[in-house]
Amino acid sequence: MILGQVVGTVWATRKNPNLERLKLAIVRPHFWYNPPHDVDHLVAVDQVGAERGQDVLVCVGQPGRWMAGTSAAPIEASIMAIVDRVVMGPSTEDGTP
Amino acid sequence: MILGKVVGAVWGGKETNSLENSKLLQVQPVRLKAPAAADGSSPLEWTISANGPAVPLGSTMKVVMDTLGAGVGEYVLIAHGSRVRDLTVGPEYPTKEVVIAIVDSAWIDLGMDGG
Amino acid sequence: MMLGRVIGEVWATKRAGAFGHRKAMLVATLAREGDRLFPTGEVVVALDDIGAQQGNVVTVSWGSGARAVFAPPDNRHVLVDAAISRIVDAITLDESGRVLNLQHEEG
Amino acid sequence: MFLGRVVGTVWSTVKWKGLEGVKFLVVRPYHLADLIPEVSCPPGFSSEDGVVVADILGAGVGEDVIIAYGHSARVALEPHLKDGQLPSRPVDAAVVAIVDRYEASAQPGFDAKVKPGEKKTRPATSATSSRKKK
Repeated sequence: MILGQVVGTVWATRKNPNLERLKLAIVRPHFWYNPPHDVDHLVAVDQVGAERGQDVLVCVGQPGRWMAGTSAAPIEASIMAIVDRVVMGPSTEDGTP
Repeated sequence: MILGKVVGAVWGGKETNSLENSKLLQVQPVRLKAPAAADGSSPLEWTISANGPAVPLGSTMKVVMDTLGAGVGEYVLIAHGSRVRDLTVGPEYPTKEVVIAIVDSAWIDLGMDGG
Repeated sequence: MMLGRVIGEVWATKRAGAFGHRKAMLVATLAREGDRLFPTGEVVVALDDIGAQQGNVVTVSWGSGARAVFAPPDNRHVLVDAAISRIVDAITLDESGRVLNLQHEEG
Repeated sequence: MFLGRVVGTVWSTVKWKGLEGVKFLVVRPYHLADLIPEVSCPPGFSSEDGVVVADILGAGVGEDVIIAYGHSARVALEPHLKDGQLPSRPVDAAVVAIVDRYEASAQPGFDAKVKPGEKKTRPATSATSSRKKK
């Protein structure tokens, strides 16, 4: 999953029918995650009712389509969890964050 | 998909039999860049296959499998992925990038793209 | 599958899908040069079912591979795309059998 | 999936069968800085120059769109597919929605460089940038 923060919302009426009634959030990733496209933000379907400013976990691929009920839904990324707390250890000797 | 210009065909007698009778093209990815209009007039339309202006994008050339008979000098659209390969040339071919369209012309709005 | 190092932990109570009791760990993926492991800069969150600790070097499985860690791959209630599949104790570095031992710094 | 702006069109008559009726658009992906000027993105993200995407929704030049890659792109071109049915159009990127409006703003919150156990917050900036459709 991708750890990120909800920073915005997108409204669209002309869209694939399998996206009806789904909330689309703009997510700023907290880390680089080797995205399939070299883009520094994400649009994800919000499956758990995350609010702007909350840290979330974004899941890529089939799980989001399962949540939407059909593999025919063009959903590449979905918010699957709202993060309460992140604890990071001391950065190790090889400079990992 | 990636837009690219066919800059060569890659021939070879000795090859893995899963490449037999398949045509490999050397393609230079390009970025559409409208020529600066003298008066900065409205977006230009040009036939890209007539050597229209295109800025090479990145250094790495791609070698892709031709499926539509694209020739050197033509522009093509390349799609990537094993599923795309399976849907076009078939899973037995050792490639993940195939030509899915030969470009007739392309147009970019000078104002929109910020050059 | 990728090599990674556990660098943190993520708590998420409100979540879709059966994480169950499992923890979500922050993992920095690693590349290797000779006998040195170094971070690629990529950081992901992987679900952990085998008790990986802070600092452990692990393998991370993706997509359907991740779901296979928990249940049959077409299991539709495990909603994850990355999972820790092994805690790595050592890596054999070359044909002579030289081994890079990985002490697991506790949290 | 990500936000981008349609900046051009690519025409093609000789194309893979099954792609009739599919338009090809040149899309320039947005960067976080385009959406929220004062927010920086984590290191490592490079800038993608422009990508050609398939479209059946009829997005026009100048419109903001949401782009998806891979399987999501292929099912976007076949909205009538049933669950479990596999798409058959050989594309790897497509428009899944034409944006009416989006809103984005900087948020206080978690900062990547956090000392153990402590969650740092960034000062909130209230500037909200939003784009109405022209």
